[in-house]
Amino acid sequence: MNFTRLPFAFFLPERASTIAPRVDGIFLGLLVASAVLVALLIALNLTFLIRYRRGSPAKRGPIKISTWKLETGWISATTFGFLGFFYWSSRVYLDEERPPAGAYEINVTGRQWMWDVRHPNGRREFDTLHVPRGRDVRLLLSSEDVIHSFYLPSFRIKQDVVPGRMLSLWFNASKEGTYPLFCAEYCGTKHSQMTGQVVVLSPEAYATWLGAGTAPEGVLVHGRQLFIKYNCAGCHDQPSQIHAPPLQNLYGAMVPLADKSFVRADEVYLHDSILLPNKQVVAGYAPIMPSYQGVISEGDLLEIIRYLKALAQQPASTSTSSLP
Amino acid sequence: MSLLVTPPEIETPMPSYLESGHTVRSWLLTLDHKRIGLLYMAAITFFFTIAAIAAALMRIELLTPQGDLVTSDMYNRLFTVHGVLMVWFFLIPSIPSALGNFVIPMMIGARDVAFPRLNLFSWYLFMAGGLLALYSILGGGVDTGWTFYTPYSSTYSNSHVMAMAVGVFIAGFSSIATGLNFIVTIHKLRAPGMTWSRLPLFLWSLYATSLILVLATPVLAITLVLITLERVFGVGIFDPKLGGDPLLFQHLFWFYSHPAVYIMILPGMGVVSETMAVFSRKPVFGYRVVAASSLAIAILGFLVWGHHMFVSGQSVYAGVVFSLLSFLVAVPSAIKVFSWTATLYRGQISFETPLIYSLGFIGLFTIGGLTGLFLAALPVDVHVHDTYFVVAHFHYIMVGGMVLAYMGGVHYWWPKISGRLYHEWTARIAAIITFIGFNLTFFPQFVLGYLGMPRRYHMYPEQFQTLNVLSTAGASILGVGYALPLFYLGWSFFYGRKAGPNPWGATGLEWQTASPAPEHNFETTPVVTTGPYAYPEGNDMP
Amino acid sequence: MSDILLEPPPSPFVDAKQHSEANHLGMWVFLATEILFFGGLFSAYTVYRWSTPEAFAQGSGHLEYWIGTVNTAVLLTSSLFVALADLAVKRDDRRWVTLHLAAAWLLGALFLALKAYEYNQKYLDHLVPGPNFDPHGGAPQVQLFMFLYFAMTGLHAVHMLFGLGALLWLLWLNHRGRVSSHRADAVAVVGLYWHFVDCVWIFLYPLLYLVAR
Amino acid sequence: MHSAGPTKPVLYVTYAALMGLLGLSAWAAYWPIGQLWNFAIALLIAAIKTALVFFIFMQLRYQRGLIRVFAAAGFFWLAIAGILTFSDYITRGALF
Repeated sequence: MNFTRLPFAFFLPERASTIAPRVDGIFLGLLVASAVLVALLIALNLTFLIRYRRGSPAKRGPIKISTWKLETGWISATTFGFLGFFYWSSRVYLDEERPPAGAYEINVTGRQWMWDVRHPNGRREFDTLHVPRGRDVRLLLSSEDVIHSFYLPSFRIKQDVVPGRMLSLWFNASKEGTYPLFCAEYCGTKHSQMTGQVVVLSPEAYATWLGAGTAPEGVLVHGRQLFIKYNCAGCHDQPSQIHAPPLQNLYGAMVPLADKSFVRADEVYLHDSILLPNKQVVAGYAPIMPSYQGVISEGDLLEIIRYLKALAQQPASTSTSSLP
Repeated sequence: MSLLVTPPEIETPMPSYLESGHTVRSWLLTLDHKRIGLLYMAAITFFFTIAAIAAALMRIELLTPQGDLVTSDMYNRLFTVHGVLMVWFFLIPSIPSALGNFVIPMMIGARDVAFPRLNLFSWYLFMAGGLLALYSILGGGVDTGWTFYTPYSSTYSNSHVMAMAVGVFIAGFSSIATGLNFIVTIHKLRAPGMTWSRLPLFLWSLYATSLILVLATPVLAITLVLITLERVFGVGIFDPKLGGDPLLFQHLFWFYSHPAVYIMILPGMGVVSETMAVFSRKPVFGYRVVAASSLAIAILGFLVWGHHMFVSGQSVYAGVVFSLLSFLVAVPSAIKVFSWTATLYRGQISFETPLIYSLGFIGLFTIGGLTGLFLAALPVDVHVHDTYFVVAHFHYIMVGGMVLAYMGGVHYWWPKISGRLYHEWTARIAAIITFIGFNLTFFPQFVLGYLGMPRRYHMYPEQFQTLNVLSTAGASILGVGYALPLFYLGWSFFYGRKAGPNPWGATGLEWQTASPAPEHNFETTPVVTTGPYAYPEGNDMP
Repeated sequence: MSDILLEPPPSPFVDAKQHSEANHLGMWVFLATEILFFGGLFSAYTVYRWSTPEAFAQGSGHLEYWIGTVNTAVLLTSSLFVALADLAVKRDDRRWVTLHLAAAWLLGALFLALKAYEYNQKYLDHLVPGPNFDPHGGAPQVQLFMFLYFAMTGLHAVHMLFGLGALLWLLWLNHRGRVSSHRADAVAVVGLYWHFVDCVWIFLYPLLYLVAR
Repeated sequence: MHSAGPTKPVLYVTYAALMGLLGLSAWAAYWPIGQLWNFAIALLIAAIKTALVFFIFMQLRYQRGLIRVFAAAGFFWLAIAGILTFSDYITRGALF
């Protein structure tokens, strides 16, 4: 369905993601239902108001219809109507919230009052987000100060960016072009200037734009420096005096936790575990790691996570301790 | 309702509450619920004016996409002042504390509320809170928005958050005291024969409101205490640096603030029920269901706060549950709208000003309620959350609903308050101007919101300008609609035609006593023998 | 003219029974409010204890077990005295009303004294949240626990202060002979409040002191 | 309405029970049965103690329905706040 072709659809912004038409569908469905209901109410009210104005000759007297039947009638009609819309909208929402496997991941950090974007190869940009068309893209959102909200109206998606946590947002851009980006959660003085744009490129154009970026070796070298600077190496390099889990092939693996559950070691897990290590403790290890909350900057944190990712993609022969 | 009022045996009638003392002291130290009601009315009119001026400045600023009239900091302070004052110092006390105080005891046939001293004390608490809020505004303002989201409010904002939080905290205790007083009054002070099934619907709605006041406000109070402590000590439980969760603040805040929305609409529904019955000379259709729906709203209203947090990082499953509950809470509201419409059927309708306000309420509340369904629908909310769509939605409920109902209530009980009538046609025209101005102001904001304009934006992209200009134009008309009653009601207070005890031919107990009401409401305790709205049926006019 | 300074205000009640019922209902409604006032803190406690149990165990270890236990006993005993005072009022036994209320007051004061001693200990140990906080080798969320500890017990202590004030007022009323079996509401209603504050502590004790012994 | 109420012996027995429960609670905290069970037992004892205070000291046992409803309302609404808030925390991240 292409609603923007319709002449009355001036109130619909551009649709540039695969989810947007489905959201608009619910919106229009609700709009039609509401319009019918409002029209009905206006018609009834106007009829009654005119017909039963004081002194009019219209017939009065007790109402014949059973009050009880009327009441039950409209209570059940509205309830079932509402439940229908609930079912429809929740289906779309769950699809919108469940990130597809193998999505292309980009880090976005919000700070007063700018968006800091890091592409997987290390390319950085501010207040602009370049993405390839037709590919599942997952944004990993974090904040350095207050709550922001990453809002792409043309994609119909939005996610608050909360300090201390990594949250994610995924989309599949369907149309090339430049679309607005807003901060939607009030974040202080220049909240209204924390805007930018998202540029959807063809996959080839995106690859060109992305360029070489930082080579994986660069990531390893820089990441290793940070790994030492923040004393991660002291415990996590193997062998170590302190009993700490090895991080060599951690990224992407399933990690057994002390409470006997499992969690996938994705970016969110690494991010939150560095900030709050005691929340999800690996089975067989004591909760002795100090929290890096407030100690490490969001930027360095993301660099270390990239380092851990790069480690997992290394050939198995090189060991952590032998790295430069 | 027909009454067995014993014919007055006393020769000299009781003086009216307005004549029982003319000194300032006789007002400021009064224990009479009617005078306290008027004290509230004066206070909320004052706060409303300040908040409305803030809104006017914002609307003028938004005429152009650039931030040219005020600075961003100033703009942020303006919307905070507007929100805080309108919510806590106008809407929440409007119908309950001002009109409710005035009419509740009269409607149940009592001399006063159960705890008159507490009643006066809660007005002083309200004023203390209000003055503290004013102090924080004049001392430099607050730039957090009325929602005080952490960690911005607790750590990053360099404004007078503490004074404002304490002001709202104090005003909260005024709300609690008022709610407590109303609950006890309605339970214990009903006149003989005034059973629950004979209780006017306005009282049912105020009873439900009072339950929310008593059960929700304390959670806001403790949350504000926590914010204040966090600012004092520099650390706090919402601080992500300690592993605290900013979303916990949102949970606690909305546990109060969503039910608070029903504090701001239930009393309005009560006024509409009263006026629909009186001006169509019929009982409200489905009295029991309408009464029960007030209680249902009060209870269900506590279960839906999570829909303010759909994009906050709250769990997806919690989001789905809160969405379901939010759809369901709309059912009792829909019941009321249908019942009011059915009340008109076969009525004897006369178009007095209160009815015009009520009809306006029904229209605007319906739109506000229906757009609430859009916001309950998860993916649509994800898109329009924190945009002008939400702003338009809650203004349709709070201004289109509550302010119109408040104005309707003021007009309806004006003869009882002042003993006089206002100029009917001027009042009707003011009501219609308000209705038109309101729609012009806020309807464009629905469109703005779906197009993606975020709220709390000082500057905005140019493509949004046309709709913003429309909205500002509407606001100027709305301003006229608000200002007119100040003049003609003020005039009528001193020079209006005498109203007599029951100018509308209404059945409520409050209309069975003199206008303005006597000091102790009734010469003798009334006895109730029939249900409310016992108007004669058929074509004969009383 | 009903003016707050001119005693007494015209009663809105038809008789003493209605008045008494209203007083009791009013206090119970107020207590419902109080439950939710503390409830915000209890909710926060639940969430954080669930997410960082070991920090709560460490934090609880910093609290004085014996003070918590003794203070619970002190409050329970003071509640008994308030309940006995209520009985004495109904017997019109003014002397015992005074003695019971005074005992309850002294126990309340003892509670606060022990509380103050413990606060001071925490201050000396750098366990008060803020720039001087020292987690003693524990997780940073120990500070969250201590914040909750001070917020919850502090709020409770404020309620105790109001309660002590109310007991003094009752003692004064009784001294002036304005408490009797016909005017028993003041003691009964203040008693409700006192018992309620006691109940809050009954929960604070295991939640704060007994996390991991 | 308030002529009925607990007698002196009832108060003393209640008090003895409360002190006994306090002792049990203080002792049970040291049982080596795991933190969860310690917590459950401590809360259960606190709930019993509160019930005793509410029903005897605060005379809820001798009151009519209305007062009981309001006494229960506070706890009921507290449960709403606690359960719905908590439901968010325990289901977070489960989708991924």
